[in-house]
Amino acid sequence: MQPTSANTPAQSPPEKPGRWMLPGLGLFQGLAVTGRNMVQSFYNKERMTTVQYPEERAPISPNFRNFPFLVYDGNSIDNLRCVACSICEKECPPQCIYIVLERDENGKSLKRPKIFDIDVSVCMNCGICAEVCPFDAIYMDGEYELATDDRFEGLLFHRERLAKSADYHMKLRPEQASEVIARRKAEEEKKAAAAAAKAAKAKADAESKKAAADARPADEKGGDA
Amino acid sequence: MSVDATDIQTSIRAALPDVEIFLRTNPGPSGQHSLLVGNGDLLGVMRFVRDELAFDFLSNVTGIDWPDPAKADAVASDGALRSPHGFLEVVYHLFSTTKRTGPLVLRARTVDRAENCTIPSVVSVFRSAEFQEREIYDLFGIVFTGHPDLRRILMWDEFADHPMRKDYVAPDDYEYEPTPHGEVLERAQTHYPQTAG
Amino acid sequence: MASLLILSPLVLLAALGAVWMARPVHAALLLALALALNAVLYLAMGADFIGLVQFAVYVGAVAVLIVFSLLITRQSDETEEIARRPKALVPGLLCTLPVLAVLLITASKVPAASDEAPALPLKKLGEILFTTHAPAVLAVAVLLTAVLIGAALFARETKPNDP
Amino acid sequence: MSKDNIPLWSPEHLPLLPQRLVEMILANLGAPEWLVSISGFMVAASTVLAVFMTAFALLSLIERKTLARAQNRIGPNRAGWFGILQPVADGIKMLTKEDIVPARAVKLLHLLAPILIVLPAILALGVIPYGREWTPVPLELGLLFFFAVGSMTELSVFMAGWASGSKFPMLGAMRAISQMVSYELPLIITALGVVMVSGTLSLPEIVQQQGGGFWHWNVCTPWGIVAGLLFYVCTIAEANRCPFDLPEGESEIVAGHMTEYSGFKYALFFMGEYLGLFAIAGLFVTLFLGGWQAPLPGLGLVPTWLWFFGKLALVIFSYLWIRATFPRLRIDQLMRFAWLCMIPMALLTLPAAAIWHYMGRGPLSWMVVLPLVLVPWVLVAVIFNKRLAPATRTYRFADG
Amino acid sequence: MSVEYTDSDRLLRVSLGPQHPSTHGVFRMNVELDGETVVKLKPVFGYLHRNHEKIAEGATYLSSMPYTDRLDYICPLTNNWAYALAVEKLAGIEVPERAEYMRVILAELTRLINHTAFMGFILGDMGAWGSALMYAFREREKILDLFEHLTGARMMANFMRFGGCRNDLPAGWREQVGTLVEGYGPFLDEMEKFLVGNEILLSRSQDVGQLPAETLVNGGITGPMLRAAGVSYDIRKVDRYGIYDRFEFRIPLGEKGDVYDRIMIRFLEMRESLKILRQAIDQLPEGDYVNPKARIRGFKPPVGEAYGRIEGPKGELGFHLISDGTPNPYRYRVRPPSFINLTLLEDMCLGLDLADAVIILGSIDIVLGEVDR
Repeated sequence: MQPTSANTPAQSPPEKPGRWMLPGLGLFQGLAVTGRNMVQSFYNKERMTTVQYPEERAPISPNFRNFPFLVYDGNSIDNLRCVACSICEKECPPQCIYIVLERDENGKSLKRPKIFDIDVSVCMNCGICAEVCPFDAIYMDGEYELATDDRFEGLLFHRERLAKSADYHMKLRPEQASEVIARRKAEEEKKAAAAAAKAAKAKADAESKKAAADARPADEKGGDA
Repeated sequence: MSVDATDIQTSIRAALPDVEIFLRTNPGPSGQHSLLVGNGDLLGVMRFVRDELAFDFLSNVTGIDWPDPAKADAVASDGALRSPHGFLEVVYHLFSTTKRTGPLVLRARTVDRAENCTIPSVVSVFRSAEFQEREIYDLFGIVFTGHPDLRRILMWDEFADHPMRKDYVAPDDYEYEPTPHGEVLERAQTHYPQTAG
Repeated sequence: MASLLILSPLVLLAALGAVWMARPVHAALLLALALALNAVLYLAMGADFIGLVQFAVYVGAVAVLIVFSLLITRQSDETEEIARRPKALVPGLLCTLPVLAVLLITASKVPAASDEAPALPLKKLGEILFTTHAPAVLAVAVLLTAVLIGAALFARETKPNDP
Repeated sequence: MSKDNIPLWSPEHLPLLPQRLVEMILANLGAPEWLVSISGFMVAASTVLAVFMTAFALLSLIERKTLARAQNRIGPNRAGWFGILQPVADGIKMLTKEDIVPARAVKLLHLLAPILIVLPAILALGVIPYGREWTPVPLELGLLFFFAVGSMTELSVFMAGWASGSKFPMLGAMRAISQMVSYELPLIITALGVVMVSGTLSLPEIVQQQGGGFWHWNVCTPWGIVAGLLFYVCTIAEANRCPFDLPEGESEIVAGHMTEYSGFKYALFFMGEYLGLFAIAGLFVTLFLGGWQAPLPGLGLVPTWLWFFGKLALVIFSYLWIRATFPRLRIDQLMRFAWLCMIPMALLTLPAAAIWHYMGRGPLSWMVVLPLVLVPWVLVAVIFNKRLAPATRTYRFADG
Repeated sequence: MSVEYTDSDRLLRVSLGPQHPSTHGVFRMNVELDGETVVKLKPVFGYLHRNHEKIAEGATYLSSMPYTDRLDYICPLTNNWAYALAVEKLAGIEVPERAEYMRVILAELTRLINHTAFMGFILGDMGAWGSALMYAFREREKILDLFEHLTGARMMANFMRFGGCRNDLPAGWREQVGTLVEGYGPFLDEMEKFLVGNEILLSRSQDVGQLPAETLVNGGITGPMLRAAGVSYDIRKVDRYGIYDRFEFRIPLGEKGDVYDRIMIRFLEMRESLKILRQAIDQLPEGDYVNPKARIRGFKPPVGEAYGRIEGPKGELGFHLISDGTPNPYRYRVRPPSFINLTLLEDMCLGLDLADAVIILGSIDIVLGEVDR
């Protein structure tokens, strides 16, 4: 289909098409604009947007994301939510997370990260780790004053530096945190209910087996424990 | 709106009698089938497509490296396996600004990946290919015969290798990173022994 | 008298430097210095108007145009310039000596310069210029405009493939 | 003017105070006559220098703050109370910055150029009458001295451009010289108008004749309006300020002839530029805005030099305002504007001034001269607009 | 008009960039000047080349989404949308209504940012350094705050996912966009008073860098530069991708295609974007913001090839993806509008002044992240 260029000669932006303008007029319009800005920058808050940084601070929006942080329930660091499944290490685009799973002496995993490093000089705070983490263990922080003079160790955040409490998360992003807490509580109940149901079923089998065992007590001593 | 590759192929065959042009169906849901054109009549097809079929806008020229041809035929195949060894390929996406028709996809392949990987340059028909062909020459190593000014465009002139090829080995003189892991860690440790262990 | 003794050797030195320098830009700048010192000489003798006009016209305009033309044209290399200099010394002297002689003879005939220069107020100078010497001023004006137009035409032709 | 019967502390003679104090002290100490006059001159010169150095420091701060305000920023306010110490900070920075001289540079000329840019500016400042009593050097040929010294800056710009040895300064020097040469013509021609009307070259005399209220100023005469406007535009071009700041068009040739300078030499260039700005703006105020004359006759109380510096501040504020607004002209447009529009218009003001003078300067002469001056402007506006000045365009819209 | 010079030693070889105030990033032009007129102009790229396509081949589809923010870092959201569109075409994923509306709103806001910043840059190149740029950036800050409120980052949004967006609109965001759009009209009028009639700008930008429409189309020029020469080719109207066919807006067309037309076309496009934004905000439906069936982890598109493109603020931004069924793309090609719009840079600058060459480069509106990839 041919482009239906309507060819409606709309008026050129501000004034009638090709209006004859006194040569100097455009220059004075420009001067008028700068003049108005010069005068209004003294009283019009709309125009004067600069903020004197160290004294005043511009408010950051609620879901501003800077570097990630690990969430731990309660108040001690050792009940981190993170189980060192290292999904985030695989998904992280610049590969700046480094996790080593903690194993006890005979090699059984303790579902806890012994080392959890994030190289903050490489991280581009894209938020993919927080998105893919199935255990709500890692979220994006809002703190942005992190300047250090040490280029290597200063920018390598270890587990202690990264871990922050759940109520810090609640304070930082109320609706996201409350939603996470609600979801986790729901999962707890579901798990508890499932456990209870399993326990009940196990008890029910035990009784039925016991009943069966009572039914034939004579022929076998053991009976299940 | 999208273009029906088959009738384009028939119209090209009608106009240019002994042209090597084969339909390549695209298994994916996008439905953008392509036409593989022999190197010999690439320029003829391009000129025909531009002048008669009004595809006056060559939007995109992509270089692809196919070390094993099976993968290439999986992506755009007509069933028969065409070439026994790996090759380099260039895909052209053409559009028509007057008829507003969708991408006509043409493909051109080099003979092999080592010595004679040359494809005739279409700059004489479409000026928009000039920089894109230079980039493909720079990153893939396809020599475009007839290009007015074939030099490296992104890498510096003394750079020897072609980085976008699949068998390209990146130099490993990384600046030391505090959290190297995986093969990055091993390579970093070969450079910085004190960090090993 | 003291200023004459200090300034005139400086003017001579600057003029010699302007002639002797190999690099054209140095020569041009030394020429400008010579003209400036000449203007200072006039001022020292009390002829303010002539001194300032000399400074404005020569240093302000002539020297700048010479230097500007140097800036635009591509300098040829100085080496063969230096090579030619000693050979040029003999013909140079041959030309300057008679002129110098004439200069000295006329200077000796002139009566001892009286101390104060004839004070000529500016207004009278203006009147004389435009009453008694009016035709001369008009002739010079016509000549200057003709030269200006000629220069403009010359400049136009050298620009290649002009529409 | 006998010095003894004028009270020492009168506001009118405040600027002369240091000079008269030194002379009085030395005379009491019985120093020889030539020593007293020499030291008097030295102190007078240093007061002028002190005044304009502080003005230069203030202007560098005020320029940045006004530009900032025009761009909705606040401008420097960290150094000192409201950024007052910013010029001091800049000065120290300039002094401590390393002074890099490029290898291919001609050392002597490279060093001489900044000095020869500041020199004429200071000489020119000595000639301008700042107050009824205060003219540092009341020369009888003041205006001619001003232009003679002013025309030397082109030479130093060339030295800076050529001696730096690299390409951008060369381009910058070419542009600067061609611009200054072609804008000096209309500058001098319009100044001639004032000289013709006031009959003298001495600046205090010119200001004297513009006394008694602003309607006596040269700008409020039919030919004066046009000459004043042209002179104002030429001052912008002469001081290399926006929209004529081609020589250091930073978006094209980095910093023009100043590219290869750093450290204190770079500061000298800026000092030369700003002092040149004060000098040329001062001349504009002297010739057209009635120098130190009060706008209304009855204002005898206010010291006259306050009027001069007030008008100077207004003119320089207008430069800053223009700098915040206008883009830059291209070099050939600049040349065409100078030769095709400025010089013919400037030449036209001379006959207009003559007719105005010989028709008795009354309302009759107004009616004769005004059309004579304004008609060519209208003609140029119409011609320029039709042929050269482009109009805004219409744009069609397509839906498909 | 070609200018040949026999004695080449009269020419002044100048290299503009990579450190140069007006090359919009690390871009270098080797220019040969005869006096002020440009005789030869060879652009040099590669200073910001980080081989984004090789990184994408080694990474999964999702993890190269944040890298697309860094292609044309002035309009990250349109880059995201182009990539998401290409992947959706590759894998055949539908996008729910609400997500389509959110994408249109974000794309038009990005177009506003880009064209407003362009006004500041072009005046900076012409010499009015600072004023127009600061007004433009003052308005740009308001839009960036909206992005930060929605996506979490001012510029590096990383907001589109395959099949929709990353999260839903926070409360009150829609009203804030409404107020912004209302306030933008008066700002544009003030900007026009500053730009349109200004004689110096008119004389500097008219009849500069003008090429006939056929050469532009043949040279692969797209976006406002093409429409300034009168060719009515806007991919929002041609491909009708997303839901652009539901909105009523027009395409401004110039007639000469010089720098002045390019500036004015971008102005008129901003007014059209405001029209689209008003309609999109009114019709924004409720519903889920992402296709529930879309997978974030372990996303493996079927074998195949796809070329998806959108009308970015700088021109046609396209992604050519080839998938071999594994989570990593086999070939990931970006069709960068800034890079290809530079093809005809030399043809536009020949015979003009150095000052014009700087403005012509400014009028092409390149961003080096996209040129060098």
